[in-house]
Amino acid sequence: MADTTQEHTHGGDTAPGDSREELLSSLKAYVIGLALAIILTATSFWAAGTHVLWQPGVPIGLAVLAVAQMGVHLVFFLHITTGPDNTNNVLALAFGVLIVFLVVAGSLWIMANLSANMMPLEMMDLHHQR
Amino acid sequence: MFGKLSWSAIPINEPIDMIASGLMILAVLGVLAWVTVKGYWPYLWREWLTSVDHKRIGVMYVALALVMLLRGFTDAVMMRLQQAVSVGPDAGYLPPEHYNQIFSAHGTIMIFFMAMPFVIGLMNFAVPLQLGIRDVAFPTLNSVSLWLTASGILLTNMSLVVGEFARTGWLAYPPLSELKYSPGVGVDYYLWALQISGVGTLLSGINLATTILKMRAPGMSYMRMPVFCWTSLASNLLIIAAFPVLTATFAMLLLDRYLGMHFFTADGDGNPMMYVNLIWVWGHPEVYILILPCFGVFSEVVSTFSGKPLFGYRSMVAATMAICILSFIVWLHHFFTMGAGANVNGFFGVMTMIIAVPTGVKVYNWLFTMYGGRVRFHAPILWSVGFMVTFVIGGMTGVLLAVPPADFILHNSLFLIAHFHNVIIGGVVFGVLAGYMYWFPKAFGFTLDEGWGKVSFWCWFVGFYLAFMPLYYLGMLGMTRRLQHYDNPGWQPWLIVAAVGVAFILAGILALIIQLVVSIRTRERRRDRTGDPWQGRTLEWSTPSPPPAWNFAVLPQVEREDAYWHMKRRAREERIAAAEALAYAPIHMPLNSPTGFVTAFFAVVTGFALIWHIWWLVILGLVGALITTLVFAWRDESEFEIAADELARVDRAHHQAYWVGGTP
Amino acid sequence: MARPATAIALAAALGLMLLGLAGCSGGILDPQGPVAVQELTILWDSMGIMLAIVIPTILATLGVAWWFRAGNTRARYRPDWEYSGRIEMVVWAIPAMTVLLLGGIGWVSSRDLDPPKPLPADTPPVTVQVVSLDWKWLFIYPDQNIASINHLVVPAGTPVSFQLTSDGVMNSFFVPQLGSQIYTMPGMITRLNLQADRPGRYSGISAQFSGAGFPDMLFTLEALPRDAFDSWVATARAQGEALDAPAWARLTQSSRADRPRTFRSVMPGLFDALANPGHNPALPQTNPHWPGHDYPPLDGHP
Amino acid sequence: MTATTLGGHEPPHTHHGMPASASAAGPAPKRIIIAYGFWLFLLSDIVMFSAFFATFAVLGKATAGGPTGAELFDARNVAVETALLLFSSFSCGMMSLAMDARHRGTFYLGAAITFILGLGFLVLEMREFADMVARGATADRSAFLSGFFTLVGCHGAHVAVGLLWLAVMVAQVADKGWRATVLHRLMCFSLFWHALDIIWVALFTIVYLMGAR
Ligand code: HEA
Ligand code: HEA
Ligand code: CUA
Ligand SMILES: [Cu+2]
Repeated sequence: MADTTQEHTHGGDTAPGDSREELLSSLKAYVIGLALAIILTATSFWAAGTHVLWQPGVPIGLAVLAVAQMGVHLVFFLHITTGPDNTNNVLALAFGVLIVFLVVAGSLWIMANLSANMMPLEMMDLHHQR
Repeated sequence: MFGKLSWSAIPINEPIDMIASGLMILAVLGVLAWVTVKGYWPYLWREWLTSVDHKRIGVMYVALALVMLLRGFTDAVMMRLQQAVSVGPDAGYLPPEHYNQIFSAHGTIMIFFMAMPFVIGLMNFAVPLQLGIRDVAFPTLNSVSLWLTASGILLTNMSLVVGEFARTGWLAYPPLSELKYSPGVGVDYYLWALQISGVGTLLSGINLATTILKMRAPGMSYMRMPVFCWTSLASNLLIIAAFPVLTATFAMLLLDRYLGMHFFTADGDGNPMMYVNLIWVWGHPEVYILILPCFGVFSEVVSTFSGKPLFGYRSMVAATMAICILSFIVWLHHFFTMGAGANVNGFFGVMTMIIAVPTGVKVYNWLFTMYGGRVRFHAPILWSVGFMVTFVIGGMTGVLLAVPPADFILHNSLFLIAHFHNVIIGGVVFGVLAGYMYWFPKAFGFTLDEGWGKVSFWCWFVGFYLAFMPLYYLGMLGMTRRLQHYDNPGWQPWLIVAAVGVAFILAGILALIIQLVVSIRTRERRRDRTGDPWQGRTLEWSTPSPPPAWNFAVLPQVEREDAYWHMKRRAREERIAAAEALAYAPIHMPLNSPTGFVTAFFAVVTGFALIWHIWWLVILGLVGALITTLVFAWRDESEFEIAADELARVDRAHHQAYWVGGTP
Repeated sequence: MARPATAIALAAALGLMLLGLAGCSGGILDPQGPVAVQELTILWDSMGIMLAIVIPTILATLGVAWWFRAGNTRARYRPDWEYSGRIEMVVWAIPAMTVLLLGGIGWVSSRDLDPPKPLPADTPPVTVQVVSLDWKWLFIYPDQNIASINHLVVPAGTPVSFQLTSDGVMNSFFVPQLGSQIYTMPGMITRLNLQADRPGRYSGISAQFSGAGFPDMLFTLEALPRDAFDSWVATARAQGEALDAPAWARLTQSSRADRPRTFRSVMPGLFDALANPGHNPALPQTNPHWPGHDYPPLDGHP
Repeated sequence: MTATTLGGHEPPHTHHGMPASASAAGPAPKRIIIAYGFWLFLLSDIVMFSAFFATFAVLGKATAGGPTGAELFDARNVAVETALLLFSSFSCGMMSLAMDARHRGTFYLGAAITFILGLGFLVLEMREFADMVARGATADRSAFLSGFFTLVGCHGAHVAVGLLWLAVMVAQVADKGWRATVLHRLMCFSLFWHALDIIWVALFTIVYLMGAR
């Protein structure tokens, strides 16, 4: 159990969260990540509160900012990259993201469709005249 | 003090209930007494209850599943008998409140507590052996998973004695399952039992997926993995992706019931359709979680008994992964009739049908595996051929249900019941039984009786067709599911045929039990000394039967797929010499741990207390669970060493038996 | 050795199916309206397409297993034959082509037989509002201002436009001989269009389990010639109780196997209130709609 | 047949010295296995959250006449919460670096900062909840509020578990030092903590920013 440092040096594989760089450069990664995250968060809050933007576009913008920020966290904090030694981690992540997408998008599509079909009468007639 | 619990929770005045629960309690007490008298407790505790050996855990999963098969089957027999006689109002011997519990319990038990433990047990047993490694990734966690499943089973069966079970069908659609319409504890039993066992299943999925992705014998690249490992991987990925959705869905229903929230209620702006949507997000992948490992079993069995490699290995892998992903894009086919628009229905219908393509590829590849082979008709391959014939019919009716307008007239009819029993019995049950007969000698060191195995197969096979083909027709006559009684006397003859079919199945089950008893009694004769009774192709057959705790004294070096087959092709002498020359190094194996058992104990206590609203006991149970976790989280040493001498002795003995004494 | 018993079982199964077809009585096998006829046709067509490859598959499975049994010395053993690009192509292509065909049928028919889609007809449809209760069916005729329990009377040869909701739990409205079923759900309105071609009595059921009285949630759909329908309406208007608030309160009590009966009038807005209960404080608060879905303004078309 | 290793690859002593890459050289080292397993667990957790998110999105406007998001949410409070969690993610990163360097002092400091920031987050969230309840916006008021409290509360519960876990880990480092088992657990903890921050990003965007519109 003593030779723990050696555990880092296996050539083939990395664990999620492993940073392979030297200490200093990974410190740099954290700092860059933090800075980016702050910028993105601030932009999100500003966009949500301001009136200078075209309002219908704001949710889309917020979604993009959130996705970007998640990416920042993954790359700079969790050290998930596309390097060959990271393949398995990235594949698992891709699988997870795919499932999340299918579950959320599928549910929203289905539920929106169901509900649009089930509006009370007066509205429904109008709806179907269109 | 005791929440909702009082003496009236025990169904004294319901004779059938009382007899059933009385018998069950007697059986349990009997077993406990027998174990005590024989003084088996220390042995059981040491070797089984606290075991973290994946093989033992696999065996215990299968044992649980077999017991639950009996329980689920009892329910099935009661339903078939009821429907055989219940023509006309108030007919039959089961009142509605009882009948409704029975089909709900049957569905729940069969899916969650029979089929799931059975396939998880087989995967646990076989996957590490096939991968050429010594255990799964997280052995102690594996034990926790097992015992959490057992907790769910215990809670479900407790509902028979104390209180009631859900009367809502196995998926408990709201608003029927909301407090307003189901004020009793039945739905709570259902929810907590499944929440607890669901956590176990999820952990087990993570465990096995990690094992397959990160722990293979040297040289075993993905494309050299046995197909069973591939299908297990797909199945476990589906567990990881689907079970969290089930947990969330049930959590929301629980919050509705316990804290008066309004997720799925009819009032407070809740939306019951969301529950239906979410439960099928889990529910459809679930049926592939069950069937995929069985596809793997058939692949192993067909190839082994045909004496040929699996035909189209790469196609099989591609088809498996295609089914894995596709299964997440079809769930709406379970509610075509809930009123979605034509495009949504059409899209999900077409996606569903597409699954027939990879599944069909599998069927044809099994067929071509037999083609050019030398098919030895042992019991496992009988199940496999029986499966191929039966499953294509069930698959076909499934595809029929995927055509939305056809589903509009078949949904929830007995046609649907026939469809899924056709794929589940013809696919999952035949599959797990094939796996059971295939790997039994590996697990216990002696083969099962062939004759009784075949009798069992034929009874099941004929019984299945008799029991379920009439249901297809009844469905077309307009008979819907979950009917405690019916008015149409024209249906009765078919229902009687179905009941006769169940009698055949019963004979098949008896034959299974006889097979087990006979085989145990004659086990000395049927010892498998070579470790390779079927002329196997994959690495599990290279170990002695039963394998030592460490499986492989030295990890095998894999050079191609069907690893063991190719190893065996080399000269014997070379291997005996090799075994003598091998350098054995000591290895580390995980220590036994009571963590799983203790966790399960607290899970049952907490679950029971929650069901009956005994809040102080809830707190007690949770604190106990927390302490268990902390203690577990504090431990340091979880392994012990096995000396090289010991490894060498066992391993060389096996080599001798195989290459000198045995008859490979 | 695998063959005889398998063959017997299969023959028995097929025999059963055929026997059934010969004596078809009721159910979806005896369709009595345009929707049911089309749906049954789709069912048989799809089944036929699939049987065309499923039956050969079954036969081939049995044949191959039998011919290549270990005891057959005439069968050639090829222990290393594990791949053939040509065969792989064929085994992917056959199911793919079948699914392409079926998928096309599924897609087109799903649009064609969409339950809310009005049926083509010369006569304007009759509107019926369906409410599932514990455990009975209430049919409201908004244009005639009458209602009935467990007995649905419609004119034959005329399309019926259903609007369906539930007072409590989910059910599924289904008249097997007329086709398409659809769920009824609290606070929501589903829609369905059916037609009975000929006068007759057809049994109707709930196809979605709804609790203890579920097996008794039966109703009769009676299709009458137009004039008989009109006189039924007239009789219903003239007799029986009115469906007012007290009668409604009584109806919502659970009961089983209610005897069919009619109401001479219906309190205004009952159905809408059920489907959109915000309107009626006497009814439970529910709101079904796609939350956040903005209704089109009542006065204008966007 | 184990003897095939003859002449071929000969795995050395097994315990930690297992050969590196999973496919070519046999099972991956323990550290990798543990991290990977935990990674899969996190993915499953995120899938669970996705079901709550989907439900919240569907029920977001189902207020049953009760209070709406726009009336209830306080963007400033959320901004502070976000900042606390983000900085705690950063300090958790510092903690990992200290761990890699086997530098106890820095490690304790990082852990303490992480803990305090996390606790601050929780306190703010509790205050927000209490405030809403006081205004009659309880979880049983409407489907929207059920969805809100469940989704946000589930994240909060995760944070609470994380704090407990962190405390235990600090105690373990103090008691046991840099043992392999302790390092493995710390590695999982930091994955967990970063994942919670990722979920929070989705959460403040969908629930608070979009939900208040
Ligand atoms: C894995 C799933 C599974 C399995 C195997 C079965 C098996 C059977 N089912 Fe099941 N059934 C369901 C899942 C399953 N069912 C579900 C999900 C429902 C829906 C519930 C609902 O409506 O909510 C349902 C509903 C259902 C109904 C209700 C229909 C209705 O709604 O009207 C009926 C009616 O008879 C029925 C019958 C049977 C019969 C006769 C069997 C038989 O084939 C029984 C087979 C017996 C066994 C599988 C056990 C045999 C083996 C052993 C005992 C091993 C012993 C061996 C040793 C010791 C070595 N089922
Ligand atoms: C192990 C379980 C299992 C499996 C494997 C399947 C497999 C399939 N199922 Fe089934 N299904 C269930 C278990 C299962 N199902 C259960 C439990 C329910 C009901 C739950 C409830 O309501 O209680 C259900 C319900 C169900 C429905 C809902 C019906 C309704 O509620 O109205 C539908 C509809 O599309 C469906 C379709 C399919 C299809 C298309 C497949 C396909 O995967 C089948 C693919 C296989 C083949 C097609 C055969 C082999 C292929 C060939 C030989 C190639 C050539 C063939 C063709 C091209 C057609 N299933
Ligand atoms: Cu169901 Cu709208
Ligand atoms: Cu499905």
